[in-house]
Amino acid sequence: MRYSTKTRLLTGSAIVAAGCLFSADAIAQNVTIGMSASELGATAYNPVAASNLNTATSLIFDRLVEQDADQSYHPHLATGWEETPDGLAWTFTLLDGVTFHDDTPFNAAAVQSWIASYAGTENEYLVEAIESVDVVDDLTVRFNMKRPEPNLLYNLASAFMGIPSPTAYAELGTDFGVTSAAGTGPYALQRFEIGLQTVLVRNDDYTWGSDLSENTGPGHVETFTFREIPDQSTAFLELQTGGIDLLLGVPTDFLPILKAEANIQIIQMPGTGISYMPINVTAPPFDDILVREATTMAIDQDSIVAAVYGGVGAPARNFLISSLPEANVDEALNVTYDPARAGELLDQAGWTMGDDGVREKDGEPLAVDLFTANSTEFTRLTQVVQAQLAAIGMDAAITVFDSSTIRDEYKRNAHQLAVRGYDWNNSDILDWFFSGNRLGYPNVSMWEDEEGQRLNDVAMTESATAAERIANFTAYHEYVLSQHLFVPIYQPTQNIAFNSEKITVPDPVRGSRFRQQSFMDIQVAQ
Amino acid sequence: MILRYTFFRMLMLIPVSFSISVVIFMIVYLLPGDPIDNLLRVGSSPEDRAKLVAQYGLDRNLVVQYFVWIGNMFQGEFGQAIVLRRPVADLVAQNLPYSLTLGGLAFLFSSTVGMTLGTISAIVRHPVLDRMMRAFILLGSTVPGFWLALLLILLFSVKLGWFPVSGAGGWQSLVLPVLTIGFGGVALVARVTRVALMDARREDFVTLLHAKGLSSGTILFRHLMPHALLPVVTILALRIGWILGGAVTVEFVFGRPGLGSLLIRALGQRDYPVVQACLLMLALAVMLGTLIGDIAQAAMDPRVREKKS
Amino acid sequence: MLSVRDLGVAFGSVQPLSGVSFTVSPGETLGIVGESGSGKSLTAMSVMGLLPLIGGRITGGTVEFDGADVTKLPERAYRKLRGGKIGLITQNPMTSLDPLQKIGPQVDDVAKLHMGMTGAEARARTVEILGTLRIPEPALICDRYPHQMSGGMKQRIVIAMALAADPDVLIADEPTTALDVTVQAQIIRLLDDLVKERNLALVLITHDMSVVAQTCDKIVVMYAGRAVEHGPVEAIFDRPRHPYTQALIACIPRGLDDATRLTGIEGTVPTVLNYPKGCPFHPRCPRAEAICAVEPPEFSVEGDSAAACHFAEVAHVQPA
Amino acid sequence: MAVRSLDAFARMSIGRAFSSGVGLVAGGFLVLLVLVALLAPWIAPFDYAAQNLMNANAAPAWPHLLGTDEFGRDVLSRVIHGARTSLSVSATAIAISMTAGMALGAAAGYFGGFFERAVMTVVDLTWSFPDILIALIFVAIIGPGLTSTTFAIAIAYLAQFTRLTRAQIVRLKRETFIEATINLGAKPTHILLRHLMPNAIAPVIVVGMLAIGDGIVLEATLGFFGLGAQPPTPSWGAMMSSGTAQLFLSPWVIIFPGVAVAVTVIAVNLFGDELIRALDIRDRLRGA
Repeated sequence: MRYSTKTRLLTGSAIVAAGCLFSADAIAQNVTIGMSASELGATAYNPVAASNLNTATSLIFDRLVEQDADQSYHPHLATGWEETPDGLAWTFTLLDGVTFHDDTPFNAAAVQSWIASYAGTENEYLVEAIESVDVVDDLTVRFNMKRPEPNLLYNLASAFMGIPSPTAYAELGTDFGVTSAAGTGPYALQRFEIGLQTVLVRNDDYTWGSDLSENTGPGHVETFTFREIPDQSTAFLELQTGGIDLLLGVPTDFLPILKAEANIQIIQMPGTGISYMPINVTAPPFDDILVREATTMAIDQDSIVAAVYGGVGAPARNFLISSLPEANVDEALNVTYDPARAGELLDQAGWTMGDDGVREKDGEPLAVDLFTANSTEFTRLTQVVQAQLAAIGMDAAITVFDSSTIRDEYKRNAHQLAVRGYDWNNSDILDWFFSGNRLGYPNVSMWEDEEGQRLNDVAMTESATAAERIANFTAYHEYVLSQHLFVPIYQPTQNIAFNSEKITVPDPVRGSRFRQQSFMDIQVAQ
Repeated sequence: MILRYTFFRMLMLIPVSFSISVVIFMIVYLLPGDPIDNLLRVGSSPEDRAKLVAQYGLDRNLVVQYFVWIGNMFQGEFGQAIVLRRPVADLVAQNLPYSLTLGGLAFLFSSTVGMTLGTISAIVRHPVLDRMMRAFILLGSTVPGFWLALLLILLFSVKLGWFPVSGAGGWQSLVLPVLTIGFGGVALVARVTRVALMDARREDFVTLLHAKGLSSGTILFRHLMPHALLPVVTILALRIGWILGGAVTVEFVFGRPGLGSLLIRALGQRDYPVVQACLLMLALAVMLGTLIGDIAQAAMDPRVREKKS
Repeated sequence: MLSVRDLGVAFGSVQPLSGVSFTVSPGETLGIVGESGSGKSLTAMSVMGLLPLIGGRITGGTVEFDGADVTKLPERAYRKLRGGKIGLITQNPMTSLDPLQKIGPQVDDVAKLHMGMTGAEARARTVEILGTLRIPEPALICDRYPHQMSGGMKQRIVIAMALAADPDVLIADEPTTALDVTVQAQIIRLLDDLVKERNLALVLITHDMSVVAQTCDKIVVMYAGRAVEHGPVEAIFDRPRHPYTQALIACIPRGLDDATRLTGIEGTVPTVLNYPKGCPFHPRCPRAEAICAVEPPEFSVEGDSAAACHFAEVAHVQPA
Repeated sequence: MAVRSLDAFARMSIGRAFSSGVGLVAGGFLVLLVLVALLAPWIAPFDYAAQNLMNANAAPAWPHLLGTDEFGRDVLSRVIHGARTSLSVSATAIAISMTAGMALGAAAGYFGGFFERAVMTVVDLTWSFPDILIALIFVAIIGPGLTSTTFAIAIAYLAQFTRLTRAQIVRLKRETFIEATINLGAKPTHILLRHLMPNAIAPVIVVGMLAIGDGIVLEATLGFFGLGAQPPTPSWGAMMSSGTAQLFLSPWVIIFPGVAVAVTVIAVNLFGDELIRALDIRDRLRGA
């Protein structure tokens, strides 16, 4: 009697103690992430159909292959792959024992129906070169190609090629990724409040992490809450005051302050995009290539990097991030700051300096419109650009639009100059922004050129090998540069800041972006 | 009596709701830009466009569109958000609780605190207190809401670290938004209560109440308060819609979800069905507010009951 | 019963009332007359102890009720007097009742408060009093709101409230001014009857000399915050000695022709802020001499009446 | 006190409003502010648009008395020029709103009938919506910028003036001297312009004066949303739109324009209150 009472007591206290531990853990085991401004506003966790995906997507879905920061490809759900010498067939072997969150198996059939589901979607271009998919056996698939596609692995590693459960995808239809989602990733979608937050809960069955993570088993952290904070500076304050534990995409100008905080650590990764100023070639005075060239010389990239971004990041000299081989163009074509030469060119074009510091031609002042979108960090940069344009005698009037209206303005061809940016680490971005098929938006430069289109087609569809593709895109890139269609300004870094009292984050970060592979290694600090 | 009044008052809502719905429907057509453009894949053909336009019924005659729309609204069918690609009802359902919580708390806060302060300042005639009260009322009705919000963040979040900077998690995140909206509300309600009480006090019948030998307390609570409440209730009722819609600034600064921020977002994206639904909800709140205010007035004031029914 | 002696009232540094004295006994009606602004209503408020309500205070003199000075009475004790021993009837019946409450409860209050009655008892009493005031269907009236009733009816309700606790003194401040002529007469007759039936002491404040002549036993004439003449009503009307009293009497219409009423006194009543020095009436007085502008006149007593005029001795010789 | 003409209104009320202590201080401040706004280019110590990125976010100190913003621009100069934007936008907007509102309200009040009901239904509708919401929708319709901000503010307050004017006209129409004029067969325009409007105008002008304060706040809020003045034009609201982080980096960028708005609006309100007192029209303002 006595003995059993004692045991009960002991057990009771153990339960109490465990309860305390558990609840303390439960609080600690949630890590809150602030999304970066560029990834706000995703409407669905649907890699196949959505045009906007955020970092949380990479935790819900795995990809066949992963790309590291050095552009090398690593196996993930595909353990290996082989391309035929003519480039017309790719064979992938798949990882065994992988299941989706809805407990259906991941296998060759799943891959087959997944690729097919891209037909008719915004992201169809990713699989456009694939003619058909054969199921060789349960864990082997073969992609039969229409043409060689050296960019296939890049596409497969992109966020838009996360693999959803075919069963759930068919069942949920347009609700997939909205009400619920199923992938094979280390975390499952628990709750998605659009525009507000996404809660992910750990997939305890997960044992198939890629070799980009230390941890290939279930994640260390129980739940991740991804918050969408529209105002970057609010997000910054949230990190400082402990409202979030990790902030993806810290605005560069906040870095010095965060660096001074003892409990905040910063990870800087190479950027995957540039900020630039497209020039509308159809809008006078920019139909004159001399004026365009002068404009490209008006922007002082180095001082912008130094003063606006505190020396973080790099000046942009052409349209591609410098880690891409296609960014190595003829040095003469790279854009550099040269206000004197800009002045000469403008004089040559007939725009002479007026008394009030604004150039004139036939009594008309050199006054132009400079657009930007309000939901981004560009308003600040735009004002500096405005001041620098003023220095060469160009009077630019800023209008700040919401992102939807500014797109309408582009489509209406109502713009002259704009400050914007993109985030893409592949040279096919040139096609996106300069193809004559997409005038207005995204071809904000409104550039339609026979030679350009020819070079574009060659680069996009006629490259048989990676080397050929590089050469073709470099040629296209150089031609684009020679036409002075835009002014490259800045290559930002990806800045990730976290609260080191709350969590530990892998160092160095692998992969081209801070996503699944890095989240796998995040731990709650003791 | 009061039922009769309510019935007639509600009858009057029919033409008003009709004009509101027409105005809201028209606003959307005045908006520049086109949600279909947002939906279209880059490089789509005009045929793709026409298909989408037809899918959303935007190719029909405006009057037909209006009646289809209003018919759907009556069935609680808000339609599908074009850009956000989900049922508008879901979006409203997701955002409305946030609006109601914030609005409700701000409403409670401003009415209770405002009426208390107003009453105190009307009965305690202390020159210093009076001056402080007037200064507070002046500040409350003039300081821009967003600026107050920023200052509160600076003090309570950044310097003191008491409340979160933004978001909508837990009661802590409600404190500063409620204070921000409440501050103006408290000032307004306090001012109206104060003026109403002081006006009521000057009424002739109050002399007679004193002459009957009633105590000041009885007079205040049984006779003056009901009089003071008449204008206060009107103001409070009007504020229901005002708080819900006017919260947009506060929602913006604190990064909170809600009807206001949903509306702003949808305006930006030209998401017609969402804009219409949000405006309709807000208009509904405004109408409900005035309705409640009028009925409350009628319940409290026999003169109103008779004049209008 | 009620005796006011040398009453003075101030608002801040302004002294709108000084040196007012009068006495009323049960069954007696005292009239206080004067143009508006002469301090009649203020006198009523002072007696009711309601000066603090309008920001004033008593600066001198006494208000004796049943032989005890009540000016120093604490508010709680004063409340027992108000409505209990002294009833007040105010000027404007249209605004004298709380528009948000039914008639019944407003009258019931008084009996509940001062006679310790329960709700039902008080209602019974209310109905009874309304009945004695010749209000038809008193039980139904109790469920009405003030705005549903005529002015005369409302004034009867106000009188009922004043009578509900069987007071000894009734102060009626211009009870008929806001009513039309026929109703005026009814109300005055009603008050007159009440004084006789209930042995009330009535203080009737009015600007209407003809009302005073009909109903009052005694009279106090006020001008610019002072009593200028007082005495039995017959004496005053027979031989008014103060020029102001004479002028007031001269203004009484001598027929039904309303136009005669318009023959008023020249000039205007001085406001509190510019009370003249000396005799306050001298700027308007047909008989003023140098001394009047310098020296305030003393009361000159003659029989039961007294007049504050330097020339009171000779004044009554002049034809009215 | 009945105001029989606009002249009398101007003569009596303005002078009287200034004559009280509070009125003098508030009115004096406003006069000063208008002068500052008018003379901004000569008073401002620096060019409001001149950037100096090497001296960004500098704390208040000589020569930048109120510090510099994220572009190294002088905050004091921007506040001074901002007064220009804020005051002119608000005053223009209210002038438009008042004129349109008086016309609508007078017509509705004078002619009555279906026209009145139609106008008042729409007016009551907008009146019960928050001003910021109306302005935001309007700016969404015609796009951002100072012109659209001006019209947005004008629209947001139109209801207020229409209601007030109509209430005045309806009240005046019942007065005997107007009835007499109408009975004498005067033309409606004559009655409206010669008899009704001059008598109705005083409360409308006072409310307009107060509404300028509201207009400044609304302009600031739209500016804060980034929808008002476009860079580099300074307006008090737009100066604060750089976001909450400025609170941490350089709070003066947010605090000083906000103080400018608050103090100005307080002065407008105090002076307006004095005007109401001087004109003794509090009761006439209540009805509307």
